Amino acid sequence: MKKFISMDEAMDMLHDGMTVMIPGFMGVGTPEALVDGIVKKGVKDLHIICTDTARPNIGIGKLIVNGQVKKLFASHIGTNPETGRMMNEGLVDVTLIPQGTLAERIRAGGAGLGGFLTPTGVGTVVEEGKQKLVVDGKDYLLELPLTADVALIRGSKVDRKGNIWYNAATRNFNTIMATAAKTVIVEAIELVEVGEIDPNNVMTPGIFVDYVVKGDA
Amino acid sequence: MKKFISMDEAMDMLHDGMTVMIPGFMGVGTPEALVDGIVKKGVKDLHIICTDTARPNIGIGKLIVNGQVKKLFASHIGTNPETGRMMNEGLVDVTLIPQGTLAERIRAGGAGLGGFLTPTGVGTVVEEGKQKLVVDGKDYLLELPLTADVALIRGSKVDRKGNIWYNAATRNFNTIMATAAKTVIVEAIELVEVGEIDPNNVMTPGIFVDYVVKGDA
Amino acid sequence: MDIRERIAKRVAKEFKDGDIVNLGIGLPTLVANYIEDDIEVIFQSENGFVKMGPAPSTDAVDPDIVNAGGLPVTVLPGAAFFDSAVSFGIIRGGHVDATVLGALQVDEVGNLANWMIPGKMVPGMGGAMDLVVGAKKVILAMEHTAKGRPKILRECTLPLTAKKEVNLIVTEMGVFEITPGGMILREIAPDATVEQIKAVTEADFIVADPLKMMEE
Amino acid sequence: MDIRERIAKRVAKEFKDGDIVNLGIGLPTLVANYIEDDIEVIFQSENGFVKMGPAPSTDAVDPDIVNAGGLPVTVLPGAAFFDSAVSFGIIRGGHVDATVLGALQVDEVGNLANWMIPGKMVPGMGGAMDLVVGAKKVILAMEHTAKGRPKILRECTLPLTAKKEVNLIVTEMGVFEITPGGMILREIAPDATVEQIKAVTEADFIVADPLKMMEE
Repeated sequence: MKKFISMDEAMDMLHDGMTVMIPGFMGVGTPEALVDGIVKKGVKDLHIICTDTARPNIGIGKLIVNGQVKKLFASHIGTNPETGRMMNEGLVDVTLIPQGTLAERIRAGGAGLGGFLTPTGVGTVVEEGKQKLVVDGKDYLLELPLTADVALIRGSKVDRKGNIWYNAATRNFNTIMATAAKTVIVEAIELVEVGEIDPNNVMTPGIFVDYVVKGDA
Repeated sequence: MKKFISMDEAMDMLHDGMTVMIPGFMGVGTPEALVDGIVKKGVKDLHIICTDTARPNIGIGKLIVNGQVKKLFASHIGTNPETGRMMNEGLVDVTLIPQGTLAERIRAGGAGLGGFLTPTGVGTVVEEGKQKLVVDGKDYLLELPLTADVALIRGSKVDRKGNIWYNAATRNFNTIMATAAKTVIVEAIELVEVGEIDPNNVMTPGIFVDYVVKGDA
Repeated sequence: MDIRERIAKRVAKEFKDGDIVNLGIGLPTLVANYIEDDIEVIFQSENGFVKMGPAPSTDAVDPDIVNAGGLPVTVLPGAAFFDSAVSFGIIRGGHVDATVLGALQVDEVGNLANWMIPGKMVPGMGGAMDLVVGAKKVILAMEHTAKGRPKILRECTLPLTAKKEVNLIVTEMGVFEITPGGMILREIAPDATVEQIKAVTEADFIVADPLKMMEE
Repeated sequence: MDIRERIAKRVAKEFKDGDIVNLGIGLPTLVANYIEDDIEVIFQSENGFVKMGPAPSTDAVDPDIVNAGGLPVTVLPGAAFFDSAVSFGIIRGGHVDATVLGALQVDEVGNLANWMIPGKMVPGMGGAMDLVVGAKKVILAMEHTAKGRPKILRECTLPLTAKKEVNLIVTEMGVFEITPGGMILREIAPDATVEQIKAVTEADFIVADPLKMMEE
């Protein structure tokens, strides 16, 4: 039922103009093999939701450098000078979002919430165009959910039912992105048998995962 | 630094009129020893936030039967006839909250959110007195965060730094309640050394926990 | 076959391989017994896990694993446990393919009342409001009448659980689909007639043509 | 001791046993080197863990563990990993006792600008906006001027990171506290005079009496 597919089959699901969520913090926790697959396939005009664009030769940075990204939603682009250059030249449309707000917007998208109130960004440019609400005398911004066509996930251990366990700091945006996209493809660093991950310690239940691809260990 | 305390010391922190969060689903995941401690101490007029009142002789049900609860926030009281009887006689003021909304309100309280928009309860009595917002043409209720003076938590395994691991279905409201109270006291079913819980599998980081009490295995 | 079994058996035919399903307590719980062998249906228990299995033998009860009714259950290989915030994120976020619930009343536009009778019974909504709003398909598994009185009404009179969320009603007399164009009787039980159904149904409904025989 | 070490060392004295602290990249990172031995300070890394330890030796680098600057670090016994939603729940929820950050500009009411210079540098705010709003105490660890020009202003001119959230400013010349009654110079470096500080500080400030000597 849970489908193990080849990299080519995974790439068949990606098309020009799609909105794609890709986790990772400076490349840590990013599914590099899937990103390489996108570079190789050459799909264009992608809308990418991620927390940062890593470096030109790492993670999501490779998609930027290769000119495949039309719109970018991220919290930080400073470590990849190419992103800033392409933004300034009008080649990439960048929306900057505070990291905690980005995480929460993705979670809201996956959890069926219509939005949430956060104090982050009040009194800054982040509040532009947003509804402001006062609760108990305190100002909050109404932030709306984010969803995607596809989420590309990286699991340290993945079983045949799609259950995922993440090691150390690789977890970051993986868990929430796996809940917020129509199609979820996980790159398994290590494939394990069902039961090898204690059901208590499963971090992304297999019900969220549509396809599994074997990545490089 | 993380304090192991006796049951008496834990009970010294509970006072009449306090708002207390207690996890558990029909008693599963409820810290029974701490509840018994409250019954023994006899504090009164408590405001209790929980998902259900279990049965008269189980979990939170014992506090109801013993007349210690003034206000109750819960999603379900049907399994404990005493709660309904005392509500009808005006002895307990009951606010019923959909279970998912209750969980999310507690999470919002612990995560610094000013509230969230949920479709649950639209068109029902749950919307009474609440602000209604339309996002993308869909109606949502604005639900506000919940916090407490004290949260009483039940950890299946707890280490000396307060890191907690929960077994099976005992997790329910424990994780979120541990984030949403000024003082967090955990009842350890099993005390373990630091490191016995893999840092990856810690479900409540010790930074949320103020005190640890040894419970009955 | 008794009435409850007939209803449960018919509901079980609604699922396809890989569906994630949440069963309410009471009659809906029976549905798990009638899933076809050649498909895998994943049961979610809203108190915090997926891949719920059958009840254990009395000597194998694990007090840490109960279903949403508080009764001992087991988990199957590939299960995963989570907390209540994640569990209701799954439910409200549309990750549950179908929920099967009982009803006190349901009406012809799909309004559902199943959580309280003012002045009589106020158990609380538990997870029902989230389930009915969040699940992709809401199926009612219920006896057609309560003590002979219609439960399928023109308009619910009891406090609602949710508005216009019900998709399918399965009773011992037939199967109704709620559509934007009205309520349609799709299937009829072998021992019922349309006239009999009309006599115990307050709501207006369209009779499908052809009207299928309800499978047993 | 160089300027940066002096600042870091002074900031380190702000913490007490059990404090949970988030250090920004650059100068703030140095603060970890000066924590007193008799207290335990728990460092949070906003990419997903608590109990961050020092950098590993080059042959012990674990590519799965980096700090918020993307550099290899270690974790100490009692550490816990979590996802970004939980991490920023910790931050925004007030569970971080203090955050230490750099600044491009800060003003006398505690407004902070440290994330962009329009037309020049737009790296993005990363987690800074959440940290400044969420942490119980916001400490700036910064050189007093930028190429001789004041950074402590009457009013920030760059886009803000957050409004009125800064509590303490530590520079190589002294320590300022932001209070509802105004900015107060609490401590002065042994090699500075109040006149020298006034000359390179645009903001108005009150001089505490007594004015303490900044500890080294």
